[in-house]
Amino acid sequence: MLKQECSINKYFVQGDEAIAEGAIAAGCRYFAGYPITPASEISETIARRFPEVGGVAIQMEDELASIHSVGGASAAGMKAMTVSSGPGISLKLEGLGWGIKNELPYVVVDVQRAGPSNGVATRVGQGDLYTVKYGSAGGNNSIIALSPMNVQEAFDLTVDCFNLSEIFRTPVFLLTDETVGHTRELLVIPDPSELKIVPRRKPTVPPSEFLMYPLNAPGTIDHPFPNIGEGYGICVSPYTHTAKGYATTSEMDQDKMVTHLVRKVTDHLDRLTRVQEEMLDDAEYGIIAYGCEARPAMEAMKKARSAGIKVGFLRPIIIWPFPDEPVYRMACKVKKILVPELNRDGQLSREVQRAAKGQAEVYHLGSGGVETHQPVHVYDELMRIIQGK
Amino acid sequence: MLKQECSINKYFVQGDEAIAEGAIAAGCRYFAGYPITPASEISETIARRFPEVGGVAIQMEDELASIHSVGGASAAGMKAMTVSSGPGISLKLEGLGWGIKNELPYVVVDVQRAGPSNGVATRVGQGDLYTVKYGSAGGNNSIIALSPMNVQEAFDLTVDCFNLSEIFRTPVFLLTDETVGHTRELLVIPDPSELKIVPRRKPTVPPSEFLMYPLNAPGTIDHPFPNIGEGYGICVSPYTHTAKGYATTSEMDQDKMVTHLVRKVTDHLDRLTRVQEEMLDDAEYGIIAYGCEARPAMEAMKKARSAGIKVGFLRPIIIWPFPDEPVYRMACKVKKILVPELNRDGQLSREVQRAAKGQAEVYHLGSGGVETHQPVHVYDELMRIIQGK
Amino acid sequence: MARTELRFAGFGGQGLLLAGIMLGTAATILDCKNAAQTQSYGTEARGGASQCNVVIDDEPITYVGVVNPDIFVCMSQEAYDKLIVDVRENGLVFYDSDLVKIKELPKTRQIPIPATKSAIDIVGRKIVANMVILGSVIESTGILDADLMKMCIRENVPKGTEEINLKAFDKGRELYREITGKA
Amino acid sequence: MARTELRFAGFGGQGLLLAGIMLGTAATILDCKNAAQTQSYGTEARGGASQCNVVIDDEPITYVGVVNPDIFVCMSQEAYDKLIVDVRENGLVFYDSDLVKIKELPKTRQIPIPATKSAIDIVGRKIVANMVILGSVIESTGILDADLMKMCIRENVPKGTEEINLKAFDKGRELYREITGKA
Amino acid sequence: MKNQGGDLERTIHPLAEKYLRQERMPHMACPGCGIGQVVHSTLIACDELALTPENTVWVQGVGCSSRITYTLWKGDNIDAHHGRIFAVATGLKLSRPDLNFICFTGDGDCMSIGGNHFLHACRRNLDVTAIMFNNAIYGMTGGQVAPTTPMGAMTPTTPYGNIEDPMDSVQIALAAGASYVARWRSTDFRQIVGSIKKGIQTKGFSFIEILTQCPTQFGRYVLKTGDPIKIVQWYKDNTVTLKKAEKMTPEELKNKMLIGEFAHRTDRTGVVERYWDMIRKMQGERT
Amino acid sequence: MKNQGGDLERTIHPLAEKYLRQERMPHMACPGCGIGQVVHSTLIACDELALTPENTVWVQGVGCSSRITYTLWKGDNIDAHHGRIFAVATGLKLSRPDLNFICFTGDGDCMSIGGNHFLHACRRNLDVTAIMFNNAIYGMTGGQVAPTTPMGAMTPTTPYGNIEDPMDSVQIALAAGASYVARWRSTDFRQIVGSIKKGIQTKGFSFIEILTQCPTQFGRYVLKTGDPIKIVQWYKDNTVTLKKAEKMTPEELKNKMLIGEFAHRTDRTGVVERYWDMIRKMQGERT
Amino acid sequence: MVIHINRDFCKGCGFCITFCPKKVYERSGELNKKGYEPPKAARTEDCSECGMCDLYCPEFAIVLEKKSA
Amino acid sequence: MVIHINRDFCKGCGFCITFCPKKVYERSGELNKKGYEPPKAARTEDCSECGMCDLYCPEFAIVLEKKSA
Ligand SMILES: Cc1ncc(C[n+]2csc(CCOP(=O)(O)OP(=O)(O)O)c2C)c(N)n1
Ligand SMILES: Cc1ncc(C[n+]2csc(CCOP(=O)(O)OP(=O)(O)O)c2C)c(N)n1
Ligand code: SF4
Ligand code: SF4
Ligand code: SF4
Ligand code: SF4
Repeated sequence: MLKQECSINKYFVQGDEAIAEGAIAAGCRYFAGYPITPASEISETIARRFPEVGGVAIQMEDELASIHSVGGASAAGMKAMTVSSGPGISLKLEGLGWGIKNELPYVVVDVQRAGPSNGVATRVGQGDLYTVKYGSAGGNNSIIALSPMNVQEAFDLTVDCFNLSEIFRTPVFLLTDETVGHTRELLVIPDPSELKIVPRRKPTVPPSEFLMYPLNAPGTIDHPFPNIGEGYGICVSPYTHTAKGYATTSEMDQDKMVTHLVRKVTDHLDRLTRVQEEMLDDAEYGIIAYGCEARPAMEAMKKARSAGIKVGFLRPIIIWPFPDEPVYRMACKVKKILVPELNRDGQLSREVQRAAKGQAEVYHLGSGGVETHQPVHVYDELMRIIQGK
Repeated sequence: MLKQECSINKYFVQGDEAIAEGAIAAGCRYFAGYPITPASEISETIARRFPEVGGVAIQMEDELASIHSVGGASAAGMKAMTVSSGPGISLKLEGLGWGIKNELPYVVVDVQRAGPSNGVATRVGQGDLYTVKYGSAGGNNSIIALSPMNVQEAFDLTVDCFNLSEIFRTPVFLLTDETVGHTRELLVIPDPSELKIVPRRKPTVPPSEFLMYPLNAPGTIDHPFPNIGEGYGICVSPYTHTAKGYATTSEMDQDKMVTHLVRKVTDHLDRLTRVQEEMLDDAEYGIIAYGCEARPAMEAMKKARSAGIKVGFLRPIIIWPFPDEPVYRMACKVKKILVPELNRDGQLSREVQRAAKGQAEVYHLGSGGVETHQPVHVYDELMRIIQGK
Repeated sequence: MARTELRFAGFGGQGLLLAGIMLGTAATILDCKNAAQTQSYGTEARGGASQCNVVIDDEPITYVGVVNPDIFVCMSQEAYDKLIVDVRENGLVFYDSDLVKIKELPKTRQIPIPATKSAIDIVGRKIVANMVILGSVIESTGILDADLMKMCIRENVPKGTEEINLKAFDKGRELYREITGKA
Repeated sequence: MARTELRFAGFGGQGLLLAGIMLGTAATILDCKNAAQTQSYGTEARGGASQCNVVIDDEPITYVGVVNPDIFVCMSQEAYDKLIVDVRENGLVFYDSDLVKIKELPKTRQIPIPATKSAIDIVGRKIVANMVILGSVIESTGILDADLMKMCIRENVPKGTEEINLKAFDKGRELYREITGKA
Repeated sequence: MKNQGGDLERTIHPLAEKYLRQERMPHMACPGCGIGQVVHSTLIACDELALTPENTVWVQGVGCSSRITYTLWKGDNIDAHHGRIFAVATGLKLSRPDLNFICFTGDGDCMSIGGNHFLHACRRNLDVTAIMFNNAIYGMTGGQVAPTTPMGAMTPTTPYGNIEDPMDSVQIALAAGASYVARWRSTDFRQIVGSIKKGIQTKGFSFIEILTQCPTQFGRYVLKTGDPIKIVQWYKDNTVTLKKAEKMTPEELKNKMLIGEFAHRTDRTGVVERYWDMIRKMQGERT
Repeated sequence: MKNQGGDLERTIHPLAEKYLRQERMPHMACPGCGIGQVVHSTLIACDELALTPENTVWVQGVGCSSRITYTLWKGDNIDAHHGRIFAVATGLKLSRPDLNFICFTGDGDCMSIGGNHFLHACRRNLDVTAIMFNNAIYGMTGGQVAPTTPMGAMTPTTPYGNIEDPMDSVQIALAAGASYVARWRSTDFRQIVGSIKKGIQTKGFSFIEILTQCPTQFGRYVLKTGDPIKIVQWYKDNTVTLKKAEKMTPEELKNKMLIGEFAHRTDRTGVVERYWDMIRKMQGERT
Repeated sequence: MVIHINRDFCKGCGFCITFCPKKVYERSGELNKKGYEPPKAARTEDCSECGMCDLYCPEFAIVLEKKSA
Repeated sequence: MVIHINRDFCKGCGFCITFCPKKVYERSGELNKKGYEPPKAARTEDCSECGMCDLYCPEFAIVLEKKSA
């Protein structure tokens, strides 16, 4: 990051650096990573900045270790984060399950690159939409994922990720991509007093009255997580647990636990729906895109509008839980929806197709990545589907 | 497996044992595993049987190692398999990406148990539907997955998995579950002469004319995979490759490669659609289920039919690629579709919802697993949705 | 024969799982019936509760689970206390009379079989109590011909233990006849 | 100022990335414009082709990519050969005249700047060639006030190298004026 | 002298009362399993050091040892995924350097799936006390071969005999840089207590391997006996103390397992101290 | 004597012509990187043993070494995911015991993410030849700290100095049971050729660590110079042969890296031979 | 020494019987609820208070109470 | 000895110049297409045929041709 004296709190930095700063602003004080392009700049920024703010940053032996150490740190009371991309994200999925099941608040950043496998390691892709939600085996999850489209959002949404992770007591993803991560733009870091930061909830009742997991009221959020070493006897494990955290194999206990995990999210969709909607009022056609693809998509929309075609745009900012409602509303309004995205198997478009419930035709505009779509590509495809070719 | 003298080729065995025998019958001669409930019985059966048939069975240090060693064996010309469950499946996803990208034929068995995390390790769940398809980061995949509902199918579909993996040159999943894996039923092993076995395709052209990857004709199947040590100079790597297998970072090459990977499957849906359909002709309501849940679902259908209610049933046998067409056809016919499954986040029902395109209302009947649904549960829920309560 | 559901329950180590597997094996392979056997794996490394379910039917079996057994074979108090409620009306309960104290249940026939004790008495090996109680079940229910069952036992027990297992099995049949007075 | 797209291309190690970042930094932080900088990361560990793109606009920038640059700064033959086709009609090309042989291009203004040679001549350090050529760009285009740019350079180069960098920058401005005859 | 029978069945052991959650007792181990014995020795060590459930956390992996010790401890219990115990412990200890962490792991957990984290915990000299239960087999999953299983042993996954050499985890710990390294049998009660105390007091990684009898799996498959007493005897017959070993020939030592204290370094700190020293230094510099 | 200039620019090196794919040349290493030198020595060893592209497979991990060697070899090239090289090699070698496998890995690939597979390849004594390029840093990803980076070194992820002790991979290989273990500098050409030849000829796991100069990352960040010649000199100054070390005091040896041949066991076979022996025995028994 | 045996915790491993140097314990012939056979302390008068039985018992089932206490 | 230098392969590391015991090589002052400076073999007559330059060159850029050949 370049030094700035002339202009306080303004930085011309990469998305990756903004994420690191967002984490610091959100109170993150434990970081474990393993180098991988294009996420390494986050680790490097944090390695430099954390000791200044009293945080612990460690490069672990691999991704399995990083995410589990972050889980450990979270259980020990720290706000914690890990980052990766591509194969490194695959390697974090096992550990993620431990975080989900134990309701550990922490943040995982996925700077998506072109896959599968190592793919084109240095270049952009969008192939992890389902990976972050469903990759950790066993399902029954409550994944929340946010996706920024520019540097400022990379900062802002990182802060939000931490806040949501505390409120919902669950790992939260920042699902970004190489383009956002590596682009340099202006970042304005707000004054700490302007930032809403959700601290770790601590129990207000004595240990004897405290239950680790609010399984008797499934879907409860804002449930406290006690500090270790204070007599609460916290219980964290890989096993299906009772409200106390004891291992159980009963069908009823399992169902209670997973119902809670799922309902934590589904009961609070009001707090977990965030989309950007543009020019939908009179739209006859729609574009839906997220992350780096949102920007050429919006450019295409503008171009179509100036050609007199009524095109609207929707961008999931909180992408998991998926904004079923807004997408359905859009589908009811428009005839056709174009979904540009950087994969060839159509991930976002599958979700849109599901949420649209047949109300509009959904078209996938794919690419293997490496570059984002150019606005003209999106525009041309839009014209093609409008003309029904 | 109990010895049988009185009755040749008939065995009263677990689904897990049937899978092991299916692998042997299909020509699998390399196996690498890591113990995990409820898949260990497959490893144990194979450990006993492989040396008898000249196969290599090894217990590796972990799941990462098992799947990568299976990938290595596949590249070396062997039909190969690995098995796991729960967190072990999460750990295999990284390696899976290497298999997908390099078009390595091998089989991965997922004996699903109740998750997330270790969950109830010894008991059934169905939480990995999306994990097997999307878990490996990067997308652009061509995952094929088959799901048996009884012991005989566990054998038969394992053979099919191997055949499909050779035809499509890709890792194929047998997506089964603890109930199928641990239930003992009659297994009849057909005579080898009755089994159709697809051998590894070998090139018929000299090395100078051979291309490792058929990227110039995206979607090509039945492409040969040369032996190592025979002068073909085979090239396998984590990087996006050209047709020769050389690493490349060009946008065009990346797009060519992933387009091929995706089209391998989407161009051949005729060969990859396999469903069981029951009493759909006059059906007004439908049930869709897979794996162990199919059996109580069918029982519920029978009960409804005998109560005079026109209920039909559909079961994806090849579950990836998802049978969009048959499900859409069913949706066009019936008013409501019930989807019983052993998770609380609604995985199969999401897919059904997507494929139904709003033509029928889709209802999720979830549970955390441990036990399958009882027929009466499915029946009662069916009545409830029919009556619109 | 219509669908019959059996449940064997007790401690790990009593061989009830093996008894269920034998039954299923004999039914399918020797008697050309359909059968499905399932079991519940406990969490405790060893020794805890053990349960084995078998469904036998002339028709193909759709649902393999046992919800309300027709026949309940019970060899521990814990299992009895927990599982007796599930037994179908007019179901049949075989219990090890030295290990289990039963409750009054008007609509259920409960047959005491001193399986463990008899096993010790007859062949000096507690471990064949499973064959004793299996003998009683076979004798009583007619789900399977006893000779077929014996053929299956002979084939499937460890070499050298055939005779004591068969002896135990026959003892069970005898006990059933004695106890129920069906000689 | 309308959206302006710049592309800097050459070898790794020539400092073109830094030049682009400086430009973006100055534009956004000192000049309150909008700017976005992107780069292409090569595969070769080091030394290979290097490219840096900058978009500057008074309006908020939606699309950050550069497809057809208005200004193309080119410091290697490879980059020239590969990327010259992308330059927008009537675009401006600044090339290091000792490293790049240009083609005739009627609709493009191509300005030779002996950046590397001048850097060696003036301060004896090839490494500041980036500042020379940046000086020329700033001088020619008016996308940014040269003094703001210099303020930014002073702030952002390693301590102790401020003077040589600024000297190189000024040399670039001078060269531009000399070459184009704008004195 | 009274022999208490039925009337005092609920008698509570004083150490268990002090440190263990009564509602989690009796624990889940099989009859005669050595894990309970080592838990006992651990509690003696805690008692002698006057540790409390507040200043000490139990950390587990996955396997019998972990399943048995998890939520026994009255204080905090953090049970990691299989093999990830030292990764989790790294996060715990770096976050809370003021607490003691006692880690219970199995030979498979530590040396098979967890081998890499173990290596790096040793290298970083992470300041926790690790107790590895080596039963030379996979107990919890049903007796499959472990990287510590003797050559030739028959297990469900090596039905024709194990063809791999066992790993010597003590040697690995030494090579990778652990500060304290010892190996005992589960019935070496006083030695174990001593080692655990030293382990807790030593700054850096302490690795204590316990050869633990497993009647259910190792006994059944490898030694062909389920009798815990015979298995304890087998360990007595097949182990040699470091001291005795000095006077034995390589021939005599063949197939013997060495027990004793292999390293006790006090000259090296680890990553936890060094990190927080760095932070303190930097924070000091800034104020 | 002629000094060929422009006219013979396309001169092809005879070893490269014999073994390397010309269309993949020049390789991708940075100027002065040691990897190219070791590839050169490897080819000499192959040549002296008369290996062919048909009977020898190159296997790689992920990192500079792998990126540079992948598809250079005229024969088969199997490049594994980062860290998984020995897992992949296990599948390859067990499937094709008749072929030679030369594995190129980096210090991060082998000792960080791949540490566990490395441990178990040593333990199983897997019959492949492993060449580990130790540049003491993460080259490909931009110079981050590696488990082999010296204490105190500044890297992008240790901007205030590395606080972790480096891992001695030779010691790990020895403790875990590799048959052949050696360490050299990339400029010890004849020794490397000798070790690779022994490695290929030794049944069991052969581990050859090469201290490889990396001007771009290790040079830049740790030694603060990008000059390959200075870095080669630094390695000459900071290494001591095993022989010389015998006569040196611990004080003199401090911070020196030992080079030489550490183990050459011929008394132990490995998992590959043993497995196929078992199969042959069983197949024999059946016929 | 008073020897308390927690019959419900005992798993009948027999360690106390075998490893008590004074042979204080012997088999009881009775099973507990879980089907295990706890020992009986048949010869407490021979007890030398070495505490071995307590240490050996994996189940915390043997509680020794010093007479003085 | 004939010394061939593959100018396009050379990356200008300077190993040949430094490590040739006979100082046969020196800087050429010319850059190749990639911007690297290959050496020139200025004093081939001093060459002792030790082959060090070949071994040291990481790029297979130096090809030595024995005179006899
Ligand atoms: C990722 C993963 N793989 C496999 C398992 C299954 N598993 C549970 S415990 C265990 C090994 C147990 O061996 P060990 O660590 O030696 O402990 P023990 O049970 O013998 O005490 C395995 C393989 C798992 N829980 N998670
Ligand atoms: C799973 C995974 N994590 C991280 C990376 C990124 N990565 C590529 S190479 C590398 C390390 C390189 O270090 P080393 O193995 O020492 O090789 P070098 O490049 O230094 O030769 C890393 C972390 C990756 N490709 N895959
Ligand atoms: S299986 Fe073995 S290690 Fe596990 S509890 Fe039982 S005896 Fe102990
Ligand atoms: S970064 Fe280092 S190791 Fe990698 S190619 Fe360059 S010099 Fe060699
Ligand atoms: S040592 Fe303990 S568990 Fe074993 S028999 Fe004696 S009292 Fe029972
Ligand atoms: S050693 Fe090779 S690469 Fe280096 S300067 Fe000499 S010829 Fe060029």
